[in-house]
Amino acid sequence: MDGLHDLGGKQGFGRVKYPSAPQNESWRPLVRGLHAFAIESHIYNMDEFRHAIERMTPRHYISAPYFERHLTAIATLLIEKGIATREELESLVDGEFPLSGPSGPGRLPFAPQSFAIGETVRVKNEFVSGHVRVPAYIRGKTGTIVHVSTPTPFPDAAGHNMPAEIEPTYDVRFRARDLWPDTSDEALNHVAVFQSYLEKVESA
Amino acid sequence: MDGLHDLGGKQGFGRVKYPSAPQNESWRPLVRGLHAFAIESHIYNMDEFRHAIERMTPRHYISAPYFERHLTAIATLLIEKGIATREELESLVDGEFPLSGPSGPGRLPFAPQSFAIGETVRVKNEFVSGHVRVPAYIRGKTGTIVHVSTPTPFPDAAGHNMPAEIEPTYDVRFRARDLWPDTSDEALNHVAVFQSYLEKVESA
Amino acid sequence: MTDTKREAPASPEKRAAALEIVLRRKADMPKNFVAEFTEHADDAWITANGAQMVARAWTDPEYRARMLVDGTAAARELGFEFPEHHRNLVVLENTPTVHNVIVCTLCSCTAYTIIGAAPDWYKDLDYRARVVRESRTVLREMGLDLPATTEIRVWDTTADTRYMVLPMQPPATTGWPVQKLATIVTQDSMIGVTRLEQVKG
Amino acid sequence: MTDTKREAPASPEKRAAALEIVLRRKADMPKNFVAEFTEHADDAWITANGAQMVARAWTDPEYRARMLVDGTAAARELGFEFPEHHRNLVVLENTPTVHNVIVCTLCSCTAYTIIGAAPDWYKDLDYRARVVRESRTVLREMGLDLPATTEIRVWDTTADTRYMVLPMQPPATTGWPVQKLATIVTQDSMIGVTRLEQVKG
Repeated sequence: MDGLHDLGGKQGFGRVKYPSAPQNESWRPLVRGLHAFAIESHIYNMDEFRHAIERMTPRHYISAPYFERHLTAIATLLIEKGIATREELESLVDGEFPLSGPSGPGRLPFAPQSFAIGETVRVKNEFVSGHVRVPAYIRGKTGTIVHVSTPTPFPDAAGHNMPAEIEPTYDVRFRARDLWPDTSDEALNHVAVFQSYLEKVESA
Repeated sequence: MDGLHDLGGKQGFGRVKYPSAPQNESWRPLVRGLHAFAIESHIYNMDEFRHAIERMTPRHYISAPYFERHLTAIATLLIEKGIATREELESLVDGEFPLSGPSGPGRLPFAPQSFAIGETVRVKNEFVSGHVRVPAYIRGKTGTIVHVSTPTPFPDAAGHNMPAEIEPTYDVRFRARDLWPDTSDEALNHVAVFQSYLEKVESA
Repeated sequence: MTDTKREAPASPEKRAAALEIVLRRKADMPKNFVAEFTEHADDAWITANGAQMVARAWTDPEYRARMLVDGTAAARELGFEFPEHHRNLVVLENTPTVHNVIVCTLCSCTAYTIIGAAPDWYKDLDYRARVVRESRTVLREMGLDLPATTEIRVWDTTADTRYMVLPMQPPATTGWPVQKLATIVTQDSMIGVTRLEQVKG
Repeated sequence: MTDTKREAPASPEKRAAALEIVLRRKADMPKNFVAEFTEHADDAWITANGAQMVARAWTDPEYRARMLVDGTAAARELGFEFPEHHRNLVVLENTPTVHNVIVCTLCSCTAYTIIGAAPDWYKDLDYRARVVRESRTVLREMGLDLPATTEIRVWDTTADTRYMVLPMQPPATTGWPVQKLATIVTQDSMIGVTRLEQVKG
């Protein structure tokens, strides 16, 4: 989905708070542990979890600390999976329990293709309302494959609990100046891209 | 700038709060009046004002009510124009006075071109760090001119208090399905586009 | 800087008051400026202006034709103000099969001198984000369920052109005098999130 | 729904506690699960793991070569865990003229079993938004002022491949034993926001 979580290249942000200030969120280990249990018990998978975070209302997403985003996603998925109800959670906290918004449709992987290291590829100009792992800054852009990974489940399906065939992901190299002409620092930008997101570039 | 203010087509938002609830922001008329005075006195122009709003920190922009965005821009510009200092404002409110972030560079208009009603045009694939009035959802897209307006000052220059030649703006018609393939309602989308943002499309 | 900066800023009231002090002290803002501006805006920049233009267009085919060619001139012809930075008023004609709806995705521009100050929902981030991409869905959620055959035209106010919708006249009001017709024209209908056909005579 | 919903939600502590109750009651989460998981994570998934890999690579050219071909196998060779959904570990070699830096723009993925839990700044929206587009500027702001001749390679963790940077060995540490070398390898150097050349012997 074209959500506000898709932050790469967005402007108006400020200095990184580095080094990080000491934190006093005593509930962090609990949230991390609950999430680990839910994954281990196959209550949801990592793609469903990431998508549930992306579906948070924009204001909540932008303002919540990292582990509050996690607990919001856990709560949302527990409700969507029928393990809890919203009323139950609100009653347990005796107050408001903000949740993520509804999900768009998932989709299955595309027919297998094959790309080789060194090959020039294009990221499809796709707009996907469900879970997707193409950052907007490479949509429609052309790059070069520099690494091929072990196949992994297609997130656009896995994020919606649909049958997710495994497929390779490719580390694709772009030039910053092609992604943001005249308005970036010079760099080689690498993005890990699932096979279904790529298309062949006709050789001239 | 590619800021979070550029919201057209972003997903994850919810139902419009319609009809609007009664508001109790008693300070609205004051903010509106102060802004009107600043414009009338040429302390800043409308493009500088819009850009100052866009430069708010993302979390502040997303969470602040509309007229708080206005007052933040007024305060930022009064400081940038040398009329007030940050310390003065903080002292007057006896507390924190959030301001907008720094500005990127402005730019001058391009050499005049000419487009006619009915002509197919392309929105340049430009990335502009300063003020710009091209919503990201039409960047690089092709549409048809349906109306030509009276010339107005080029906002990328005016927003930075640079000499802003006037130039026509065009109402350009796009198809929603070309802007967001497969993931939009069917519609004709019209956007008012300054001449400098457009380029000719070679006829086949 | 977005995650941990959690100190509460001064209230908007206090911040607005501070700006007023600065503008008076340093920019010679007259004591009555805000009060007089507010009075003028509240008196002069009202929905009734656009409503009069619409009612006139319904009853005067020549005015309607002029309005569709040059909305700015049509507004001035009825004596309505147009600020310097609203260079153009473009009037968008609804028909039985065409529906126009206005938005400003980048901020919240409107032809406020003609249709009145923008309502809060128009400035809502949800409206700005969604109506361009999900026009039919958003209109339906807001109570306007358009037939599948209606062509939707969305207008994004990204330059100094200002738009207003010319709604269709409700059949039940045929023959009404212009001043009575003006009373049924709502701001929402001139933005394009409602139609007026159901208005009863 | 973004502008006016201003009621304060329950505290994160309370919300987390409620989720714990639900998972115990309805999903049979064992009483000690969280405590045991936390202990395991804090003991096993630590920066020292990656540091040992780096130190070994500095002192063992064959291990270094294996690591650059298959980081996952190189991690397992030293006995470090790799969770199921981290399918690949790719090790990125810094050189005198190449600098690698890692980010996850869409969320905040890291090879946490190898380099330890991600620091807060890595999860910062500012880091996620900016380091891909303004890499040199952001690194300089964070204290790493790279020469203009250094090629910057940014890696966005958008799939199940996890990255770690293999920093260059500081000249002053030549000849050190591997366990002593491991003590100077920081998490930040394996993410790529610092280099270690200035480390003193």
